[in-house]
Amino acid sequence: MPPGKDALPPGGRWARISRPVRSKAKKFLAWLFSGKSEKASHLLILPASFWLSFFLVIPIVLLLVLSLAQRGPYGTVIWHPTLDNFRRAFTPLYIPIVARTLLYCGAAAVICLLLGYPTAYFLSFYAGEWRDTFLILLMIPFWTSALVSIYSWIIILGRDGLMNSVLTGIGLLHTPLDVLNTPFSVILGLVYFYLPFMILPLYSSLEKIPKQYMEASYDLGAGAFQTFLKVTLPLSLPGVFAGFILTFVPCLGDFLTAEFLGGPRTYLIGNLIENQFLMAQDWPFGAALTAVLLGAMLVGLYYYQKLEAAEIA
Amino acid sequence: AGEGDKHEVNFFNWSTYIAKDTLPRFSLETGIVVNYSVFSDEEEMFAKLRSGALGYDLIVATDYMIPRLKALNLIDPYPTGALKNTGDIDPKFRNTPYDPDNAYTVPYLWGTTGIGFNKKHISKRPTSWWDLWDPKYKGKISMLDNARDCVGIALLMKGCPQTTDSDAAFKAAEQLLISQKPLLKQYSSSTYVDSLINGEVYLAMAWSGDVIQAARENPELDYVIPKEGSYIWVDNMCLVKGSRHRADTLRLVDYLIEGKVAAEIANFVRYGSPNAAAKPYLDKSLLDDPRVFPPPSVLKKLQFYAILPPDLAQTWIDTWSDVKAA
Amino acid sequence: MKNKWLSFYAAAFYAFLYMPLSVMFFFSFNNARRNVLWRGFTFKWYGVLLHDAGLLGALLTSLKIAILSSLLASALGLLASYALVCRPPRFGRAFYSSWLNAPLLVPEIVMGVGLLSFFVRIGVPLNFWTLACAHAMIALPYTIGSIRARLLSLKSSQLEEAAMDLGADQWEAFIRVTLPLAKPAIVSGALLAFTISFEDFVTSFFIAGIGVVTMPIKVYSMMKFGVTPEINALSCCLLLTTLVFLLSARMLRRTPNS
Amino acid sequence: MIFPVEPLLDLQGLEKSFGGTQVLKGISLRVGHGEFLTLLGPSGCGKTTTLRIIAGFENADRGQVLLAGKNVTRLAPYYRDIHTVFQHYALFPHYDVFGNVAFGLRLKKMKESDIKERVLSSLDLVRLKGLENRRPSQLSGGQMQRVALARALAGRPPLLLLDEPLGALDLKLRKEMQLELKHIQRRLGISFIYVTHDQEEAMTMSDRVAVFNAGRIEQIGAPQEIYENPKTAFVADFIGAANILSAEILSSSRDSLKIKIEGNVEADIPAQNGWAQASGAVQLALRPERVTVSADRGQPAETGWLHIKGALAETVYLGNARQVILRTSSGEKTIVSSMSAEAFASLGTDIGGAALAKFRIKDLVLLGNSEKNT
Amino acid sequence: MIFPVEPLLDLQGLEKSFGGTQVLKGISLRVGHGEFLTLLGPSGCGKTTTLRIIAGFENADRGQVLLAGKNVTRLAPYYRDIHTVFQHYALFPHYDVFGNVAFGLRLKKMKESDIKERVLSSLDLVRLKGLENRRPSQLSGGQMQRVALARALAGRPPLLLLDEPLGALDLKLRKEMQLELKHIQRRLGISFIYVTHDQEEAMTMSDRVAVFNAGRIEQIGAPQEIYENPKTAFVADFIGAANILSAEILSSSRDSLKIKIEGNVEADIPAQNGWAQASGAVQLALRPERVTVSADRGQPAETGWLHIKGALAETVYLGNARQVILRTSSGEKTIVSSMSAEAFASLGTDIGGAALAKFRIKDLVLLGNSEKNT
Ligand SMILES: Nc1ncnc2c1ncn2[C@@H]1O[C@H](COP(=O)(O)OP(=O)(O)OP(=O)(O)O)[C@@H](O)[C@H]1O
Ligand SMILES: Nc1ncnc2c1ncn2[C@@H]1O[C@H](COP(=O)(O)OP(=O)(O)OP(=O)(O)O)[C@@H](O)[C@H]1O
Ligand SMILES: [Mg+2]
Ligand SMILES: [Mg+2]
Repeated sequence: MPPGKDALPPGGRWARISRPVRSKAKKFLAWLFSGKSEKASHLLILPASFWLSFFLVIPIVLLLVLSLAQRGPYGTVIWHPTLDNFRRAFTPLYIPIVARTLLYCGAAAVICLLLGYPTAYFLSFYAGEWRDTFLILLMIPFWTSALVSIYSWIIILGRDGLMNSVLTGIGLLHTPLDVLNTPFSVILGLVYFYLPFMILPLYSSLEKIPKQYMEASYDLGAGAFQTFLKVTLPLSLPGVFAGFILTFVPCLGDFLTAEFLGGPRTYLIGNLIENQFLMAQDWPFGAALTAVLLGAMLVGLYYYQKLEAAEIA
Repeated sequence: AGEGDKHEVNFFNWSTYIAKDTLPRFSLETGIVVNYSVFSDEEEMFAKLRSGALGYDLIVATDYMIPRLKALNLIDPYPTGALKNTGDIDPKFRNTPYDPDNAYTVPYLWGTTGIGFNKKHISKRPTSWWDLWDPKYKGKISMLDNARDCVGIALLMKGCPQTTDSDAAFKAAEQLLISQKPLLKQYSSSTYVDSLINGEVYLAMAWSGDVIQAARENPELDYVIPKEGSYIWVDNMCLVKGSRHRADTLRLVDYLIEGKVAAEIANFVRYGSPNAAAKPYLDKSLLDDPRVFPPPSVLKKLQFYAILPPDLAQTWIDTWSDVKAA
Repeated sequence: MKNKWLSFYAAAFYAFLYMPLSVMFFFSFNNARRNVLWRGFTFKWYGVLLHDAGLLGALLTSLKIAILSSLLASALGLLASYALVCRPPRFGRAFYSSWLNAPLLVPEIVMGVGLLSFFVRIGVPLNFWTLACAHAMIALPYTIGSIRARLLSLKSSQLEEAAMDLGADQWEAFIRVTLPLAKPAIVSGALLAFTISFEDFVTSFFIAGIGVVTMPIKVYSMMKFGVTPEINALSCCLLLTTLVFLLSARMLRRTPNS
Repeated sequence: MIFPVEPLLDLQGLEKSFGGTQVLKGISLRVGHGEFLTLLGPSGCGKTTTLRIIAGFENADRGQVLLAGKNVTRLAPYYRDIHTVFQHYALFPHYDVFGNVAFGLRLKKMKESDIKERVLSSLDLVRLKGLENRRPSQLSGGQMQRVALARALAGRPPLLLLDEPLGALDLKLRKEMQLELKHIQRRLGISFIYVTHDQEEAMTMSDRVAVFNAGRIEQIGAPQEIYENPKTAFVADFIGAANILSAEILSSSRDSLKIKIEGNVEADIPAQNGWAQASGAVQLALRPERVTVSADRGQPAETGWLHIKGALAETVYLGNARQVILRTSSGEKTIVSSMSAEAFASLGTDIGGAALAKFRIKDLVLLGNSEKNT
Repeated sequence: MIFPVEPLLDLQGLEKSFGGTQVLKGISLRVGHGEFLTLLGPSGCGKTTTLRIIAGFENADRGQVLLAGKNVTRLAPYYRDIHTVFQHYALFPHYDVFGNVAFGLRLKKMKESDIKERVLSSLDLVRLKGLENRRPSQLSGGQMQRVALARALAGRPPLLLLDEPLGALDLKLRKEMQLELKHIQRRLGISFIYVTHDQEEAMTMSDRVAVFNAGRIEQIGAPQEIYENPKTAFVADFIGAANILSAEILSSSRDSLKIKIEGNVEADIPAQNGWAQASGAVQLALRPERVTVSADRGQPAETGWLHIKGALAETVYLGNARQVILRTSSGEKTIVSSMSAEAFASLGTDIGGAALAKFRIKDLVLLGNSEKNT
């Protein structure tokens, strides 16, 4: 077959199998990002890993070692290995606190889910071109210090605050409700502060779902609600779990909310730990409590990670 | 240390626990820069110091902290004769139980623990600590969130000496406090004043200055020292160990206890000044206010916090922790 | 496609989200130091704000730290998630993806105390930078989460291969193709990081060095003697500027389309 | 096709625009019971949109959809018992094959036993028995396709919509599935509306074909009718290959007319149906397989035949046939012929050589102009 | 094809497994300069994998890739002077058309002026001039396809890999692009390796076709050769339609042998090449267009022809031809014939009627067995 007019001389141009010379640095970068060798990909994760081990693990370990020590006078620490702190952590005295914490945080997470899901749904399917804006609007309220929002909530929830005056105003109530410093206000606070961490994962898993699935379901006779129940919801479960973890876990450690919006009977694990490190000056015990909490959370995280893996696969 | 040469002092204190232009004036006069760092809670401040935060030169700490600070070796004694104006300090505040030989502390401001209340909601002035246990005010009562005030008062109400070490006494105190919990709105050492103002709370175990300061803008608020008596507490200036600016720090302390300056501070934050030389410069209103400077009759019912042996101090804290957890 | 009820709900939801902020806004005109009761209207707090070097300084510090830490977190997160998604290591992949989420688990107080004693022990002076680094660590899981999702969807398209086919080595492919395409996710991740750093109090308090006063530290410390409406005023200014900036940016983006 | 009884589906003047651009410009068609109708057309001509309007996923801007005489134009998709086989199957990843097929039935609150029975029979229909418990991700393209079909059939809808169901399969598999689909449709007597842009598919499977072009139906009729009497150049060209010749009508009498093809060949043509009205410049379609090219030895054309002279330009090997391309003497036109191996063998000239294209006059098809598409 | 000079590309026994399953089972082939080679095969047979190994995206487990004699088996893709046109184009959404085409050139650090000149000429080549500033999202399928091509050509590689570049286009557009691709390839004299699973495409475009089956090359050769002498039943059936007849060799002499087809028709066959070694049961391929079906009036077969008796089972209208299916008397076999309209007209019987399939003996192709695919 005769080569055309502007054809290339066969073989001739092989002088230039183009191998632009690359500097050592570039060669290294290329290797690093190639993932060809196991080393490279570990090396890419190394900075993050280093960061975590340096700023998180070592400090925590230092602290956890404390949990084996003993408390001395005036909150000094005596290096005399013992498990007393752990025994103490499991005394019945704290069972109600643990139960309460699980209850509040669970409730908060669930409410976040209930409130957040429709919003995430809206964002992923109906927000259209305004989607990004809405997403950012989700973040902005948290650029004002939490305390300011807390004060606002105090003003809203207070005995003669907005909520009561409105409710009484429209005649729903005769006597104003005392909601401040009650479980209600604490859970409300938790919900408010952790909502975005529920919505974002929900959103990202919802908007991955192809519209076709829903159309197929409509087509087979499922109404909007059944479609949601049988198709959309199941397909968004990874997001649901992720969101649940991302709200529930931080709630466990939270103590400011309970401190400002809570009452004498809304004492949570977070407060207990904080109290050991501050007022009670009993760091070993605080550390022990932390260790227990971390252990418990690690289990949760394990499932979170498994779900993520499932999502990737 | 290169930094040491710079003339500056790192002052660690409550925010706005000092008059507005005190420090600027000091810097102007001496050319010493004062870095005013703030904490929201003494316990946090203490935790921060004990885990080794470096660089602070001067802190303000309440009396009950002093033993801890000493025990953990976080503060230095004042060099003898380093301060000119210590003479002006009211003898009442010298040789206190927590610092018998005035080595570690220079009193900054003082106040009392009592009952703050909102006249609008309370028909008759509360007179006794027992009013804080009055079921009439269920859900309208707030208590300070710390061991020494609550446990201390509870002991006092049970008629036990502060220094008691009988378990029975502490049990009793604990029971007393726990029995109060159902009546309580909150434990709080900071936002209780807000609660008083907006009527969330009618009665609150309170610190004199907080209430009086707030009363300036909400005349409904008032403060009493119950008839059973109460405690005096003192905030003190202490030298942080390993401070690099000792000389400058001492100058600052000396400056802060000059009568004029001390008075200015007291006038601003509405606490009592332990400084005799300050009397002339104090506002009339403040000076005449029995809530700030109680009449002798009341004064004799007031006591300093005793300095407790470590294990006893621990018992207080444990008692309190159990109350909170209950 | 529209859905009346859902849109209505969303509106209500955002109303709920912004209710405290609107209260904050009104009470920034409250003529009282203790900002819990309405005591009449005034502009004075905005005036006070303008001259309050301390508070503005705190704001500036917070902004600087937030920006720095979000940049750090995004950079680290980008590398890590790129490795995890596009070049998954054979070993320890499951480990990594839980390991990188670890910061979510640690109560802040523990983080604060632990970090502080650690820094002290190794003799690192506490300052601006240590704080920024710590914040970057706290925010890392969020940036990774955000970026990883995007990379996953990019991976299926053969764009990187196309680039290499045209003579780009992996690094060039990453820089010229993957990075620009992952930008939206990186930005939103950075936004999260920014938020987290900007509102963090507990950790910040402990590892803030001398004279490093962030907004939250400042605000919390005002509690004892009353959080004045000045704070509201400041927050409002911040809020409004961001909103204005955001909307104008949107408008700009919109004009070329139409 | 005449409708003794009312048609199953009756589309009346559907119009639809997406953001300014009008995608459907008045689609009207009727589908009989048990009919296999194919919507054929180039990409972007509005086939899928039409289908989505019938299924109820889109609302027409104008026009009506009548289903068995009932007006369902505004009815939600889940109230219409029409089922769809989607191009990319849209199988629910979180159900196994059984769950997918049973999906619609469960909604109908059928007894589990009946459901099981029905599902298995449907799977049997598409020859997938035994895979009930597989996940969609564990299926090959052809299998997914079958599951999608079984799912749509399980509800025994009177009307099935299929949007390029075979588009993603490779040729061999596609040919197989074509036959299967056809047989299933015959077996169940369900009406199919089948979207494709593969004209061969359309030809072999359909009872009728509707040729779409830019939002309009250019022609609708039985495959043979469309192939042999295309109404417009577009149809002629889209359905199988066609040579489009330009011609001029010189004179026309009652029973014949004289035309000039490509400006040099003159011919008398018996006035068939349609020709009478024609006048002036017209277009003629000529199928390649109706043209034979042979060396030009100046031989005269037999009666009923025409010759167009030119030079042999190119020959392409097609396997089952030879494509021979002739460039007319005037040069600006090429005529494509597809010849059997034998005929090609006796071509008797090679590239560049003088040749002529022979064809019967009756094989010329007069074309109308397709309506202006704005 | 003989290689006077060294071949441009030389694959030697490539093997590749993905997680246990072996996808390539020893692929060896050579591509000459300026040659158009097509890899043809059903889905999943390893075409893409082969291509990816050539491009360097995958590493072969065994075997070598020689590029102009140089061993590049382990060379990174960006060092190989080969460009690829991806099935889904893989255009960079964040660059405009110009940026996409210039991508590779910029990496080569060419002067901007040269780049501009080169980009424009490439765009010109694919008839896209004027669209430089469009974004990929603003292009139609065909246009994106062209951009991808221009981008790959801009670097003037000696070898271009195309993985089903036309798979996503509709039939008409596909046919157009086929011609264009072919012409561009001729113009530039670049070698193409072209992956498709559409045998028609392969036939019309390629210089040579390599038929893949389950990780092996079943046959490689010019389209005509493959079509007319398929080596295996798989090839015969995959390249165009084919009737596969089973036969038995009864006796064979030096110059002819006696066979029995489908258990009832006996015939003497001149021993052509390949036939000599054959013995026992064999398979024969017969092209539908080489078979004519006509009413069975007991007429005898002319010499050189064979008849297979049966009944007319079905006729399918294909437009350019008629498909006529005959069921043999024994009943378990069908023979497909594709006939011209004329031949069909003179069929002289209808469905169910006795008919016979006529074909020339020389049109029978003896098939070997394809190697066992483990
Ligand atoms: N939701 C939509 N928004 C905007 N334009 C659309 C939408 N759906 C379809 N279109 C446009 O309408 C025209 C017709 O689309 P449609 O999918 O009906 O064509 P089609 O005949 O199905 O083409 P194909 O054979 O490629 O599927 C196309 O130009 C498409 O761009
Ligand atoms: N990265 C991979 N991991 C695992 N299996 C793979 C991978 N790539 C390809 N395969 C498998 O290898 C086999 C051959 O794949 P390949 O893409 O080469 O086939 P193909 O001939 O290109 O098919 P198609 O015509 O559908 O593109 C398929 O069975 C496929 O499932
Ligand atoms: Mg379509
Ligand atoms: Mg492929």
